[in-house]
Amino acid sequence: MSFIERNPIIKEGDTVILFLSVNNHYPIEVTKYKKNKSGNYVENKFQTIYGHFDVMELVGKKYGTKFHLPRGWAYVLHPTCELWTKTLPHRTQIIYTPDISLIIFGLDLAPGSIVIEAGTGSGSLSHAFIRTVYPTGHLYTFDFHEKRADQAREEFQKHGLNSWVTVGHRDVISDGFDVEKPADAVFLDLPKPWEVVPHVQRSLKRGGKLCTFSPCIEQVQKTVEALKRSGEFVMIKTQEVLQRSNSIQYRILTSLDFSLDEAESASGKLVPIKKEQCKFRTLIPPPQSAGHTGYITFATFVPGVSSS
Amino acid sequence: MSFIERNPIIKEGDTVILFLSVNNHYPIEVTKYKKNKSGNYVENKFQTIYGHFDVMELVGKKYGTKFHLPRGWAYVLHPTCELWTKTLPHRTQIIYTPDISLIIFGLDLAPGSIVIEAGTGSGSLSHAFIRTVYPTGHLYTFDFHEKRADQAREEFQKHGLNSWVTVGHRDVISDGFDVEKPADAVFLDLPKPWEVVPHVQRSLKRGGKLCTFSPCIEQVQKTVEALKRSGEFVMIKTQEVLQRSNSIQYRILTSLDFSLDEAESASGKLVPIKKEQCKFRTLIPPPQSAGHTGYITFATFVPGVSSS
Amino acid sequence: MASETNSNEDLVTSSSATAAVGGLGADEDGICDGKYVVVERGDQQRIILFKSNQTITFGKGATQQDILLKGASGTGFLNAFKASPAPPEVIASHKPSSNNSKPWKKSKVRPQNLFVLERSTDPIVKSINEFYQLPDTISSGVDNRNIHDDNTSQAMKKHDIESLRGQGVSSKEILETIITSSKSFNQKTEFAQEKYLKKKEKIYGDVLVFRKPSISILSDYYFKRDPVKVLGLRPDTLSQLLSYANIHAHGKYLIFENCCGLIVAAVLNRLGGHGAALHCHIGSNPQRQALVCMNFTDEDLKPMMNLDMLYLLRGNVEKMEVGPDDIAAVAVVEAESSEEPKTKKQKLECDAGSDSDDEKNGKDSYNEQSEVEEETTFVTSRRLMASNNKEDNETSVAYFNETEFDGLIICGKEHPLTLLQRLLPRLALSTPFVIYCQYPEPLMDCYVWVKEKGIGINVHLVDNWFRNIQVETERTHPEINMSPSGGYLLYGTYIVGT
Amino acid sequence: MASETNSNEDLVTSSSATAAVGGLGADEDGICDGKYVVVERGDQQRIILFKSNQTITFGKGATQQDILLKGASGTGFLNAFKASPAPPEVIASHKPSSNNSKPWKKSKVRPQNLFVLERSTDPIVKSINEFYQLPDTISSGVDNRNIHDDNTSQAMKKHDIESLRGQGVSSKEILETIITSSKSFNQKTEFAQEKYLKKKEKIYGDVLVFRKPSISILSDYYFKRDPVKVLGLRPDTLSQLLSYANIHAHGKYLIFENCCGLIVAAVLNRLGGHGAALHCHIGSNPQRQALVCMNFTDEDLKPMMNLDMLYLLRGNVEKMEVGPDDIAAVAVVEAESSEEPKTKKQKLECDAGSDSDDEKNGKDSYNEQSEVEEETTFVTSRRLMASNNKEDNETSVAYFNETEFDGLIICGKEHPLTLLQRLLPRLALSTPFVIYCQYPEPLMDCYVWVKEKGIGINVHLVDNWFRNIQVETERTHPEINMSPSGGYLLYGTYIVGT
Repeated sequence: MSFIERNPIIKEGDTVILFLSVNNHYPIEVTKYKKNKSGNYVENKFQTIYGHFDVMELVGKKYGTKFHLPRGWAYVLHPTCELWTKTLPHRTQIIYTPDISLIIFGLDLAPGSIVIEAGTGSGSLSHAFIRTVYPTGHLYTFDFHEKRADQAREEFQKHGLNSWVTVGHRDVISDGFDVEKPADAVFLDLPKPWEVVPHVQRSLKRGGKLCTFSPCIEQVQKTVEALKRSGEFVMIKTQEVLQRSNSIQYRILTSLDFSLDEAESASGKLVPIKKEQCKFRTLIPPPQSAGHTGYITFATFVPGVSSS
Repeated sequence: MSFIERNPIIKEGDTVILFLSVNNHYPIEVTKYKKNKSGNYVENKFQTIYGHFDVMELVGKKYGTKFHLPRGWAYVLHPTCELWTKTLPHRTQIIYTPDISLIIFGLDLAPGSIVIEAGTGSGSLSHAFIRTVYPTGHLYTFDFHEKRADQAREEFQKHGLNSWVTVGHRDVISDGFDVEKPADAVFLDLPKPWEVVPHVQRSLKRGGKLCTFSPCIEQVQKTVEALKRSGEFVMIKTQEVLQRSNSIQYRILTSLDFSLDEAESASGKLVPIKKEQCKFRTLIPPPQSAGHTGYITFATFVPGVSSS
Repeated sequence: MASETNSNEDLVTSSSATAAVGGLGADEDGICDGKYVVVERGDQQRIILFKSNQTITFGKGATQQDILLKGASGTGFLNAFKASPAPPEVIASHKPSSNNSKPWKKSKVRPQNLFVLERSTDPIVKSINEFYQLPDTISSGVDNRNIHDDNTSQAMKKHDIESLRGQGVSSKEILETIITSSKSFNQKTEFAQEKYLKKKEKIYGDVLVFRKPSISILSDYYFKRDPVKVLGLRPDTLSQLLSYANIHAHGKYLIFENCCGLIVAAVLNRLGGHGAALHCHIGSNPQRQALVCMNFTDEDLKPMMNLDMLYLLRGNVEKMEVGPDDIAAVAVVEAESSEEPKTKKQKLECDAGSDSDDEKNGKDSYNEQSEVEEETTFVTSRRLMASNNKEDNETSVAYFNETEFDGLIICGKEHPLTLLQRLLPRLALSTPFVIYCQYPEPLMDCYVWVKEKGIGINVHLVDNWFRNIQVETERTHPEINMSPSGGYLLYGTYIVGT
Repeated sequence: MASETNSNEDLVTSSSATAAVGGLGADEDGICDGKYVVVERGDQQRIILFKSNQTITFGKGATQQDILLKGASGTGFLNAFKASPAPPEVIASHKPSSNNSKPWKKSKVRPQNLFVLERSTDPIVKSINEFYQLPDTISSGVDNRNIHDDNTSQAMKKHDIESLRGQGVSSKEILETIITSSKSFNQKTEFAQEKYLKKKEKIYGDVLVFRKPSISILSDYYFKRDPVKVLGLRPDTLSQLLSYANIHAHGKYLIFENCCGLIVAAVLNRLGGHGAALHCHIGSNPQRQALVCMNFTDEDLKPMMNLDMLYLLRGNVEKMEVGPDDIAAVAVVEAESSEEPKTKKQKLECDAGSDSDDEKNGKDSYNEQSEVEEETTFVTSRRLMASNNKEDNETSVAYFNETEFDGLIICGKEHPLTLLQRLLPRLALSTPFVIYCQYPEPLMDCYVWVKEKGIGINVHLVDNWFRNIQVETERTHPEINMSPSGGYLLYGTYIVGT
């Protein structure tokens, strides 16, 4: 299966999103056996709040249909980058869809783009990069954490994306990227992106773009300073985006009626306040939402020796 | 007159807000004569888009009523700190009501509070300070720009607030505040607030609060660092508030009707799409609004030698 | 989160404490029985009615601390205290307050959980900071390349911690043990370490600071812990409400609120004993949960008057006579109005997907809420004053009818339009009105009415965006959680109609 | 703001230019006639159809520059050019393009305003930065204590500047003269000086950079200059729309839009020539103002198909026969649909006080809008392709009926509900739908319908907060203006109904 090339029917080897509710959905690998905690292979059963089931039962089901569980039901959904980002196993802090979207958009990526990413992390952004550059581009993604690189490589393979991605275990600060083709874009999610700027200069094509994602403003300050000092980056800009997921609800407010009819008024006695119900539909923001994820900085690479 | 002690009728010497529209209102000093650009006193006429009038005509009018102009009308409003902030003559960048409100609220000011402010600037915040500490507290406000200090002093006098404020021409970075009473609060709107921290330590009472307003994050970083280094400030927090002023509008969207009646359907011919109008009332945010004013930092002063 | 042995039941029946509140007195700025105080431990904050013979509880399970308050009694605010395991003689002598109507819950307060407060000899800043600083022995990893998330990196198990606690090991020592026993801690970046510390602090921190309640603290406290009770009114919105209503000493204000008494408290605070705050409400028991926490003096409370809206029904109220029957009518109204706001139950069939956030983020706050629920119930029943009676209301009605007010505030769970229609005409010309609502729609109704009548000018419907920023060396960034909505304000100036 | 002699009328009638767009060709990445290019001068940005024998105008009045584009022709993007006063021989030879149907407006292009472009020999970064740096001779005042605002601090008057300009003095020299003649400049703080420089740059800056149009540039450009035309769709919202719709090469997408063709352009860009984008619209002239600016090749445009919604009226459309009468019917529909969105006129009696902001901030953008208006009118009439005809529509209807689409996007000025009802069933199961609307209310209607039918899951109604941050040494802060609303998205996954 492939995250990108959709198939209407679930096959063995697919990754399926089991959707119980908005707060409750999981990626499931459709395999006969899975590794348990002790590293042994056991039958692949999946446990939900509505009971457990044999994962192989999913085979042959149609994506987007109901799947019956012992004490309820769920929907089986085809994976997308967005569903994956919401459900993937966290090996690191991950980047979420609002930031991912802005990064890919701001880098002007399209099929055919050559993209370099460091670090790979949990691969949340990598999936979206691959989807965008497919089928004629390529993602080179690096992580200095060997196990994470291995896990990501394995995931891309399972998700049918391996033709468009190369995963490297590499410390890009000391070793650079070592990608042969000049890249259209470099993305950095590293604690010290400014230390990688010289490598970025060697890897980007003229007019190519750099994007960095940093949670702290000091990181942004140092990165922007390094970019300016290099003398080869223009259109440097820093942005921040926060998404708010609202709910739609009805509200009923009591409306007080201060009028008295003649009899009441004439009686000279206290009467209770009449109340009416006033109902309206309204958009309710969540009680809490992301206040900050990271600063996204873009810069365009224009080397000193200009072409003509 | 006084900004605080309201009078229902306009008297000579009052400052009146002439309100033509939401975008169009002005403070007018009700005096027989005013200085013109050459410094000579001339008859006080006021020019509006609806024609000009003799300012003394305002005397005796009731606040909150219509005032007729040669080609239209306006409302005459009693000044408040909020209306003043929207209309005052800018001698510097000023602080607006959303920030003013948060500053006064966060400093826990109330009648009786002793407040120190530097610099005075255009006096936008000063007015609100005075309103809050009145009638038993006092504001000490300093500006290193002599003319600005003089102008502010004159304004407070005209606005009937002079009993609760002392304006000083002073460079607080080199000279400190020189206020005898220990202050409940110090507010700093200076380019380098961190340089004033030692003076603040000498001026605040135990448990008193410092607030700084700075547009740039570097100023905040240095200030917070200085506060921490001093070892005498706790509960240091930095906040940001942005207000959005929305309008209420109706919107009409066209709704397309894709149904065909039997005859139309049977005819096998193209017919125009039927359209319905769908009207609703909605809140429209402004096309642009403040993206940043300043960072507001609060800290509570607890000197090393603790009382018991 | 945490349960409190300084619990509601204890205090509801504690008539002596009630009396103490009335006569605040002695030490204006110190901690004493019968005063409300703010207790802070790290990020955790409580507002309690101080009683030196009771305990306050932080943490739960293995790390629960039941801290005897006695050590803080008589001291000033803003001092640091350390919680240390209670010595045997204190454990032996510690008994529940004699006023306690409920039997002592042995299952909850175990001897090893009992702590006493010791005034720190260090300055407060040092005491607080010390806790947050990493021991020098712990080095920061440059990055996290070698960390493996195999669930074995934390060697200390819950059981081990509990056992150390039982041996009387101090929190700080426990923390250091946790840190040094963590295989991955030394390899984490400083940023990650800091997050780790903050999390741990929540469980093991033991530096307590007492603060004097203020409007800004109360507003923040209620908004964070029980936003439903304060109708979603965020502190920055409250701050603007007070500005736009032009609240100042010697002003006379008309206030409709059922927002825990927070608005009335804020106005009284800004009046400083001068002026008038006529609190309109429904029923004879106005909300005062937040108000009582301010430890207001009689002088501070002087401007406060109360008025049951029942007395403002249109008709000949001025000369009405109230017979015994009417009391029943009032009682009916009151019973109705004391219903909980239905907001929680109003979630309907088309509750959108955003629930994910609700649930994810709501978990903590939900637990906190239930805690507050108890607290506030307790406060409600401990009235600052008695319910306002017929005479009070008649005085208030007379005052209402004869006064041209300097400002109007409406901040209630009812639809504001009819309230505005009833109250706005009592304003003096050229004075402000401010209406708060959690939703924009009712304010739009008010806006349209005001504009149709031509009795308001400079009318604005505003909302705010508000965020806290963490300023730390090399780690400055906005806080990762924020409240995306703080409610809406409609404000304007009352003018003569057209 | 600025008028352009490279104006609409010139190009509308320029049939040669139209032809050039068709066969983009020769230099894929260079500037040449018939290609859309982005021209930037400081903060100002324009998107124009490049014609080397025409001028582009920046500034107005004394500082107006009519810059001949010729110098940039044949060069690559991202080079810096300086505008220098045109030498006499250029002025003499400069005549309007022969295709120009309007007479040469002498009053607008005066010889002293004519400039030529010279490729800067310095690297682009140096050229741009140089302008923003303060001359070394100018010292920064420590603070502004001695500045007096007596209107005499700026000694250079408009008249003086115009006179210098007439003498052929360069912009940079003029700027330095302004700075040194300002009594207060040296006394201003660096922060104030920078603001001053930026303002001045807008008038006197003369470094031009040409960029290749991209979706992110176009989205930003339209949102800033004419948000009404793109229905208030902010770039960050568009970026998410593309994510949630799962746009990728080889996908087949159903799109209803009348948002300048921006959505179709963005989808085509992400398809890279592979897959299908069926653009549904009303009438035979789909909006393509933004689409044409992308300089798409035939290969890029291959996935695009068009469908007039008229053909999707329920009924037996599959086997209908269209007679000559029907063309008239289509024309009627088209005439209706080509009306301008009424948003500007819809402001009604209860337009709230926030107008203050509208007007204050809107001034610049209003002028800009009128400028764009002309531009886009021009673009509309220069069709990328001919109007889609009956055959096209019938092919599209067939494709519509036989295809299970991979995603649905609705982004139009019409109410989305009936569109959703008509289009959603064409999706394959487990694929996404995304609806954009400037207002939340219509999306709530859609949400309720989807939930009632039980055909959508994981449905969310989101909006974004977005801000740019200025990062400068010692002057880092969020930009002082922001767009407080970028519209709303409703997205979800289509599932089998219950």
